[in-house]
Amino acid sequence: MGGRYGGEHGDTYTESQVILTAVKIIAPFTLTYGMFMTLHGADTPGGSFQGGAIIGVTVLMLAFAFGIEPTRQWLKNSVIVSMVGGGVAIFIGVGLATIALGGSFLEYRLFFTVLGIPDGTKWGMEAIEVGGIALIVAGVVITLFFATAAGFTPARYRSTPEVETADDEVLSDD
Amino acid sequence: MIDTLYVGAIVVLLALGVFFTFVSAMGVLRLPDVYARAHTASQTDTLGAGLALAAVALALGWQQASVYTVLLLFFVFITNPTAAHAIARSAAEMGIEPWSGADGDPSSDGGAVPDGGEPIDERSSEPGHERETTEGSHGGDPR
Amino acid sequence: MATERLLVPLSESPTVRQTVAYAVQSGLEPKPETLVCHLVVALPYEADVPGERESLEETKRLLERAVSWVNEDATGVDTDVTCETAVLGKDAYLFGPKDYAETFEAYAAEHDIDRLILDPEYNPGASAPLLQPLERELARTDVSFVEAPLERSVTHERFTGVASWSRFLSLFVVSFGFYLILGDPLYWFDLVTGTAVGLIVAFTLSHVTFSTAPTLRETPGRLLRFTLYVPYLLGEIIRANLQISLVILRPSMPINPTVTTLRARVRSGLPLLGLANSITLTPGTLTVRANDQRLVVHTLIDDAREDLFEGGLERAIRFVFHGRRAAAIPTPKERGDTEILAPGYISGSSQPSAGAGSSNSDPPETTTDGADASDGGDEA
Amino acid sequence: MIPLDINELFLVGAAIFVVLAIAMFYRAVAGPTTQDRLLAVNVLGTNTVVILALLAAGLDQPWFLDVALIYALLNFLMAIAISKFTVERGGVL
Repeated sequence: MGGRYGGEHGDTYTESQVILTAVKIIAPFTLTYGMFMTLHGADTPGGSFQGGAIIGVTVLMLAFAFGIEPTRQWLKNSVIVSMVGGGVAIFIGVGLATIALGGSFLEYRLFFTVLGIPDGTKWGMEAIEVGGIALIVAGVVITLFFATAAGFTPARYRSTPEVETADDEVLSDD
Repeated sequence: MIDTLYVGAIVVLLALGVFFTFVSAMGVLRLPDVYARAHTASQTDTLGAGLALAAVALALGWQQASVYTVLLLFFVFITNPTAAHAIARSAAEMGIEPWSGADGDPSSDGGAVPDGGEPIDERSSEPGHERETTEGSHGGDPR
Repeated sequence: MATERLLVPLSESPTVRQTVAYAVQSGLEPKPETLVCHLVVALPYEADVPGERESLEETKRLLERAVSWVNEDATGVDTDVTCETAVLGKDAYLFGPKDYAETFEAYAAEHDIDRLILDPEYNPGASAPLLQPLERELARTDVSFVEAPLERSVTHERFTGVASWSRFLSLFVVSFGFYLILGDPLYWFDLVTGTAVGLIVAFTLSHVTFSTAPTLRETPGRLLRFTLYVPYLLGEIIRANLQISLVILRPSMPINPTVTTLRARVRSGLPLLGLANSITLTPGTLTVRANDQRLVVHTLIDDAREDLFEGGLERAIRFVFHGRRAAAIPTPKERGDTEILAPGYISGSSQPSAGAGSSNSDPPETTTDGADASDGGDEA
Repeated sequence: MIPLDINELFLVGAAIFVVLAIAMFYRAVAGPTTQDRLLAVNVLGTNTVVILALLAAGLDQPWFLDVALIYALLNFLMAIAISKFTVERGGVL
């Protein structure tokens, strides 16, 4: 398992401590900011699309600094799948709820008029923003990234069968 | 009086920001190699951006938006040098030699840097690495 | 059925207990007459920071605990189990994974070790992930090593550990505070969601952000000193910026780029980030590599190089993290921790197979030796 | 004292920053190494962040700052991602 930089000359290639530490420090702030933007997507022009993107980017940043494989282990596949799945479920759930209340798809107004929830429109939109969009965007960004990265994983990092097939496809091309 | 001072401070900050960004641009255009350019790119530019952002924060006054500006300022101050370090490090890992000033015209583009594309080619056609990858992939291949 | 000798490097990791248990269990498997567990702790190069004695005390405590674990696991077994403990790296400087691997190899050769049991979460104080590179380096030596096959799920137990509560709480406070700064602290919605967000952030990132847990005794002082440091840094930045602006705007552009190394006496992790980024932020000096305490710095003009060798920033960083007492050290120049590298250094060290650099592999070698020697003299 | 409109001032500042940012394109195109281009794009990104902030003040649209923050984050991510990728040629990535 000799590393690529492992000659007799130098040390094995290690992650730069500066980048690693900077990412460690920034990560909590960006994650908080992403969630803030998501939660305030309904009443500020930020929108939860950006919020979800920031959450996804935070994970990407960790992946760049710590290496893809450790991050993949840290963030289980099931977590990402449930993020996207949950997002879609919330989106559809809110939509169907308004239909159940006798309106059309995503007619938030009904939360106020029928159920009497104050600011129903706002909360409906909030739910869509948080669940529907941010979770999906974040999940998709992370999934796409890991899927792309898996295509370039060299042989020594192979762990799962899916990765292996993707690997072979890429390498047999050249 | 206070108003004049206030506007004056903003003008000075903004002017200094523009000045340092100008220096940074000049540096990136004039300096001989990637390491030297990284100096102005990361630092002078950071200061220029910082001063301009400070002017914005001052102009916005005490409100939510200026909090964002200050955050932006902090963020730029942490990330810019880190990014410059990452770039310089990657240049070093690729084996790009710093311009040593021994020969060549400092204002020319290349300096003593060997042809830019060369290290990449060398790396990818490096026999040991290539073999390792291909062997690994075919070894695990059932065919 | 002779003696089985195991080498177990220990560190304060969440899996250290399981690793010891596995070592004893696997050592007993071939049914040797005697099993000797060599429990060693390799200390990273911590410079002469004030906390060094405490870390040595901690090391001793860890070893004592490990010995008691071994005795615990070995009760009711026919085999004669003994323990040997050692602290490695006190007389050497352990920087990267290569140094650790070599230290272990030397120890193994000296004590006729059969196998090395590696903790999957092995992390001896350094903040960079060490395991993968360490495994790669060990594979290059003669030592046969096994990574203790433990369930990685133990990572989840970290959150419940006593030591982690301070990380969890402090990250929660940071995240919650940041959220309230962004939002409106008086609006109930922000308070509720802020709590939720803070919990999520603290839960997911608390073991990522803090490599060492913050303590009430040290952290406030550091924050306070950091606020003192910022104006100083700003002053340095502006002063150096003016210098460099004059150089760049002059038509002749009298620059003199050199690559230097600086063996900084700060801990790895956050202090190193602080120093490296401060060096980079000060125009005229740019950190090219900062893998360990040995920084490779590219300097643009002579004045900037002199400033770097005077070590003002390093002293300030030591002041921030360890207080005023630690700041009073000789400048890097006086210590002999600086070196101006000959051209050809970069390709010579980083790309051994590039051909062009192979003839130049000498300068870094001599550099390291020279710095090491003077360093040792300084310590003694 | 001439009545000075601060908003105008910021717009003028933004304009100058745009001109300086355009100068970066020369380096981004001319190279000669990947890192040079990356550096130029990074500076361009920082300038864009400042321009956005100046426009936020000049046009009185505070939400531009949100965009600027995200831009700064992505700029940083781009710098470390590409510099890592060029070093490892897809090795760890």
